[in-house]
Amino acid sequence: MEASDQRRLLREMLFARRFEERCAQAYQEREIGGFLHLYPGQEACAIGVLEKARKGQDYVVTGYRDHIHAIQCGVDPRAVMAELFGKETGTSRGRGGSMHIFDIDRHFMGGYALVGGPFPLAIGFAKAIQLRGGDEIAICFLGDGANNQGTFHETMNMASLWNLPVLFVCENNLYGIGTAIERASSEINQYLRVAPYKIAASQVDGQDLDVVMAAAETAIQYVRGERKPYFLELMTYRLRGHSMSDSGAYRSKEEVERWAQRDPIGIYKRRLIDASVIDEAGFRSMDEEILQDIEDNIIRYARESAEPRVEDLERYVYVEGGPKPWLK
Amino acid sequence: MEASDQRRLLREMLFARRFEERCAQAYQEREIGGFLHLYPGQEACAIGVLEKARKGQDYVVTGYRDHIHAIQCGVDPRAVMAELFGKETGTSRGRGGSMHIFDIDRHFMGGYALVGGPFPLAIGFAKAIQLRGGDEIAICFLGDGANNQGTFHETMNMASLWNLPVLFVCENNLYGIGTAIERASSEINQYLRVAPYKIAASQVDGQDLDVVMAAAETAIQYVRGERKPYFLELMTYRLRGHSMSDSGAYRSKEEVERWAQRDPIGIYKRRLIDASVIDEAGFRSMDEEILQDIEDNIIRYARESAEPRVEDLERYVYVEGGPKPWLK
Amino acid sequence: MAEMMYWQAILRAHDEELARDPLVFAMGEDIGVAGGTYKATSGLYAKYGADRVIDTPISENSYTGLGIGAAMLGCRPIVEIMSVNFAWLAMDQLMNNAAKIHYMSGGKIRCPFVLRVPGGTAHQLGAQHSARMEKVFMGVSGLRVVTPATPRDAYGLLKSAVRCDDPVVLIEHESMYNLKGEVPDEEFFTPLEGVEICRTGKDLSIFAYNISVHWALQAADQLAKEGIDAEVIDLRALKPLDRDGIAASVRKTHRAIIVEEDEAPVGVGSEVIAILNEEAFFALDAAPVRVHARDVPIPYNRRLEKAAIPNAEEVVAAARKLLGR
Amino acid sequence: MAEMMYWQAILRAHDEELARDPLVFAMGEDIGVAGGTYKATSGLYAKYGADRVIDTPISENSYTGLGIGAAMLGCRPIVEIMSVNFAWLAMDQLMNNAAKIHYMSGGKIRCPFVLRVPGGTAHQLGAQHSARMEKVFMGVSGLRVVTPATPRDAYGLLKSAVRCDDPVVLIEHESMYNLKGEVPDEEFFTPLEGVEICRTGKDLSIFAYNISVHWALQAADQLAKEGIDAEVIDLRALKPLDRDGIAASVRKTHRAIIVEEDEAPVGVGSEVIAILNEEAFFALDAAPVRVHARDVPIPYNRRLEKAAIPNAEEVVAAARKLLGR
Ligand SMILES: Cc1ncc(C[n+]2csc(CCOP(=O)(O)OP(=O)(O)O)c2C)c(N)n1
Ligand SMILES: Cc1ncc(C[n+]2csc(CCOP(=O)(O)OP(=O)(O)O)c2C)c(N)n1
Ligand SMILES: [Mg+2]
Ligand SMILES: [Mg+2]
Repeated sequence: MEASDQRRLLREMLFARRFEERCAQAYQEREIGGFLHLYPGQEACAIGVLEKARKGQDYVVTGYRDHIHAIQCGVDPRAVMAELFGKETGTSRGRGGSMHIFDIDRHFMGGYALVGGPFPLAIGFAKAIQLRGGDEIAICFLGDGANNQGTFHETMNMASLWNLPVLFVCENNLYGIGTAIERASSEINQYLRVAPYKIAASQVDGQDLDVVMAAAETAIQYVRGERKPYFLELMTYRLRGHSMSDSGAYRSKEEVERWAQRDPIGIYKRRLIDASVIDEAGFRSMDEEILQDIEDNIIRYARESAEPRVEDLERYVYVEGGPKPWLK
Repeated sequence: MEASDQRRLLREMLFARRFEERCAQAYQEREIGGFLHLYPGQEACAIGVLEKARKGQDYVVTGYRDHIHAIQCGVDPRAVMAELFGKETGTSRGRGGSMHIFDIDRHFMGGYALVGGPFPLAIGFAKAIQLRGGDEIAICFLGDGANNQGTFHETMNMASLWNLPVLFVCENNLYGIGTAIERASSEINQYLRVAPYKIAASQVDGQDLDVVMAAAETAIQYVRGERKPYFLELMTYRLRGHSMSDSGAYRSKEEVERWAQRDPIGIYKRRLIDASVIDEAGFRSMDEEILQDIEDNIIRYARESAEPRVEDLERYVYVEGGPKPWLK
Repeated sequence: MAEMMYWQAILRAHDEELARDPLVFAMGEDIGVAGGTYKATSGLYAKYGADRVIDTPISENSYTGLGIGAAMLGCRPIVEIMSVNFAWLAMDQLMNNAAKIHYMSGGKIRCPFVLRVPGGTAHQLGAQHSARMEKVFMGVSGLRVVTPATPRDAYGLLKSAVRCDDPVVLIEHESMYNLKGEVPDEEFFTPLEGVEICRTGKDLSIFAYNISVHWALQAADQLAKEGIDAEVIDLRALKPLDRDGIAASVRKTHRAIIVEEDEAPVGVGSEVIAILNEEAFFALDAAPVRVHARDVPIPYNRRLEKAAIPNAEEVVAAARKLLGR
Repeated sequence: MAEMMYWQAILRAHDEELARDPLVFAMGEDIGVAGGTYKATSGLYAKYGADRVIDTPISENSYTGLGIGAAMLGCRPIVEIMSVNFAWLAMDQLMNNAAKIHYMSGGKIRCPFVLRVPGGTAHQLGAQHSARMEKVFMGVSGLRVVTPATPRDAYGLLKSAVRCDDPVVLIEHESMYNLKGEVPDEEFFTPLEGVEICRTGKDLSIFAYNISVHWALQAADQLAKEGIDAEVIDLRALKPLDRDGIAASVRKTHRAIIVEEDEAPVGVGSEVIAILNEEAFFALDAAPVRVHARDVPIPYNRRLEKAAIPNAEEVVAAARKLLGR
């Protein structure tokens, strides 16, 4: 891989981290409301997988922890932040909020609040692709907890039966809110759960960007080429609480500390420094640039954008000006 | 096994067959209404498994094809038939019908119409047993099609997580209504589908009563002793339509013919004849007795029983005279 | 103009739409090889193939969700759930996703998804197979809900639903698939909004939908013999409900009966009464009357079942009483 | 008499019932080790152990069904679904099984199952986390539905629900868990039937339930300052609904407002209006008025969200208009 690409990827991870941290601050300052689920610790997952996808072509869907997935699909971070600020310039015109980023132009098909809800949608995208005959694929990112939902089972079965081109990425961060995986799943290795559906599957370290990219490349090539589903489990960890209200009491400081040692940004940064692709100073200035960009462009844009008009409250329940063939 | 037990078992299977055939006739004569799902061809499943259960103690639940399971739990066949006739003397006072036989005294916890619905109930029974501390078990009989429902997955996971004493019996008759198993399940061997839940499982011939009994004995012993779930798949076939309205167009005559060769009653009868436990004449007179019994005792009882009173239409929505602690 | 059965009208709409647009597909349990429980998709599997006429596993929530996802990318899925009772399993995808995606994406994602489902009480199918769930679908913002009462509308509403850019739930009726009626030979579309006046009258308005339209019409015939001139209105589109159309009739007749196959609480009847109170209270000469099912899970026994569900005679009796006869 | 918060009242009821009866158990996502999203089960895991205070996988339909099955054998499960929106996933077990088992077994099987679920719109949680679903639960025969508006009732209704032999759905509210109120020190039980008159008055009746009771009471205070004497009625038991209690108030006041946090169609408001029409039509001096949410999926933006949901001021305005002031 080119050094410039490596630097770009490091920058994308760092941007993701800073973006999310800035969201947390805005939440505390009440510029963002609702539920806010942040991504720090898991950056290598979305960034690694989507690096190997065809951005803007493949269709991507995920849960409520969706900012970074959207941004990695090419969604304008300013529109994401504006959405969090509830503004008309937001990806969902301020109607969606953090859990519901959408960008049909970038083929980012949304964040969803109900655990397990995106599974069936993902095979719906794959079905549409299949009917249209293109070579895109659908990619569904979800957590470990989602795999206990009935939709997991039903979806895997149909994906396999009908050879649907869909990549399931399980970001296994070992918890569903405060419930540890071994207390919720009779099989903790999630990739083993798809064996009966005869879906190809693998499990890799989700903290190492290079490992994720390699696994994603294999997986995506398989789905795109074979037109069949694949299940990729990425072992990861969220370094912050589940959402902004999280006592943290369900896991030990030591455990969090141990995983902080495996921070994906730290791992990748060290690798690039060792390979002389970047140095500490370069990293610091990259960071400063990012922080500046977030503040000057993103936050400012979100803050200065207009709110939706209350008069528009009832728009978008139904499609405006949709076809009424009976009037012809 | 004692010859008398063998004869009894043969009689139970034959009774089951004749009972169901008589139901079909009563349906055609409009003495029975609604949906009617009959059991011919699958007799060795319910009869073999329940022979090894503690009848009246273990809790049994199943789907809509429930007459024989109920009867094998010790439910009075007259009350079952009366239920089908919609009579007040029926197991459910004529409110339930064919799909909803209940007998709490015999621990027959019901037939249910929604495919997959009984899975969670079964682990609920097991949970109750666990809390009370007895050594009963729960037994859930369902079809192959039911395993595609989300409740299958959710239930297996919890059964395993919490070591619930439940035996799942999958009567795999290769079809869900008119859809062949390979068109609905990505894995046609149903017992392989529970591997990720770490549930012990096996698959045996469901047409051979001795095979079923042996497998059931192992399975029940396991569940009762280990206080853990077990999944037993019985390969079987229904010789009649799914319900009384079934064109049969989805399967070939040859296929049905082939399975008719493996009729569980035929297999067992031949075995008993070979072992000189019974002879043709004995079998014929057994059959005649059964037919007579069904006509004279069961049909007559059902026919002569009173219908529910229309004035009682609104009874049983809520428990009558239930506790109202706020009145104290 | 040909006479055809309700199921044939549904089949014809499927066939025309499948032939027209390669992104239309049909999906449900036993709809393909077996041709559908009520034959409404028979022959389509052979004609359009397994990719577009799809037999599903028994996985209501997820194949509904699959349809919703495909609709978001511009497909026009027609998903059948075999009986409305099973739709309880699919409510998550339907209510949390289909009904909300357009709104919560700020209008940026469309979901032209069609759900067909037979509802209602048929012939002794018991409590778990006799649900009438119109009120559930029409209670939540975001869906459109229509209820064809005739072969004509079974055809015309399905055609309109497939072309509509919003999610549409079509509630058919298990007891109506063999109902016969005239259906025009040329292609046409039934409006997804507005009431349909089935019979004009001046003495009272009888509001009905789905199967109860037939009870209302029978009742009106009987009432006519007694010199009572009833207007019969098929609500047809339950969501959005045509407030003006409802009020207009009662401004003329001053009296209203609503006939619903469902148990009364928070049902179509209560909503029509609320609308009449809001729109035409002082036009009401008497309290509007609900003719409705008894508030019980539907019993198996035939007599009890019959007693639980309303019928034309109850409508006639209610009308007589309302008019003081 | 101690002052405590709504969540503390729920916790106390749990604790007492768990201590009393070994067949009572609590179950839900994150209710055990984590103590519950709103602390309503905090400390119980340590006290009663993992077998009776059960953290579940994210499998709403099946753990609801597990509770129902256990109830059929005499257990008294208290199942929590973390948010009413997720209850769409559990409707199959709830509606097809819990609501119908007693009836379809001819009264032979009991199902003393309790579901606790916070409903309502809280603080910008968006369309998939703001459902108000009272109408869904109360529309189907077989369940009991109650809505505690105060810590007192949060305690007393849960106590009664656990003792009740029928399935009971308790709809709490995400925005009320920190609400404070007096709760008697001695054990008591709130009726699962009948309305509660929160404030007597003679000029109009304001019907409310759950969080809208507080809007109604605030409105009544404001109206009192303007010389309007409002009666405020907490419907509290939505199923079965107290027809007599509802009618009695309006026979006295002749005017009615119903305040519901939900969108109007086929909702509590429409049902109360239908009941008033049926029971007290000629006692009505004016059309009853619904104060309700706008018919939209709830938007995230704070201003839009506020505009979508009713409040005390809207009740005041409606009352003024109703009384011609
Ligand atoms: C159907 C449903 N049930 C419960 C919840 C509440 N909830 C939100 S996130 C979550 C945990 C999900 O865990 P996981 O899938 O592992 O994702 P993670 O948050 O760890 O990324 C739960 C239970 C929900 N949003 N939807
Ligand atoms: C939730 C639900 N979906 C669909 C149906 C319609 N249905 C009734 S039986 C059946 C097939 C079930 O097949 P299987 O589980 O193999 O049982 P079998 O009838 O073969 O014994 C279907 C789809 C139903 N009753 N419930
Ligand atoms: Mg997780
Ligand atoms: Mg089968």
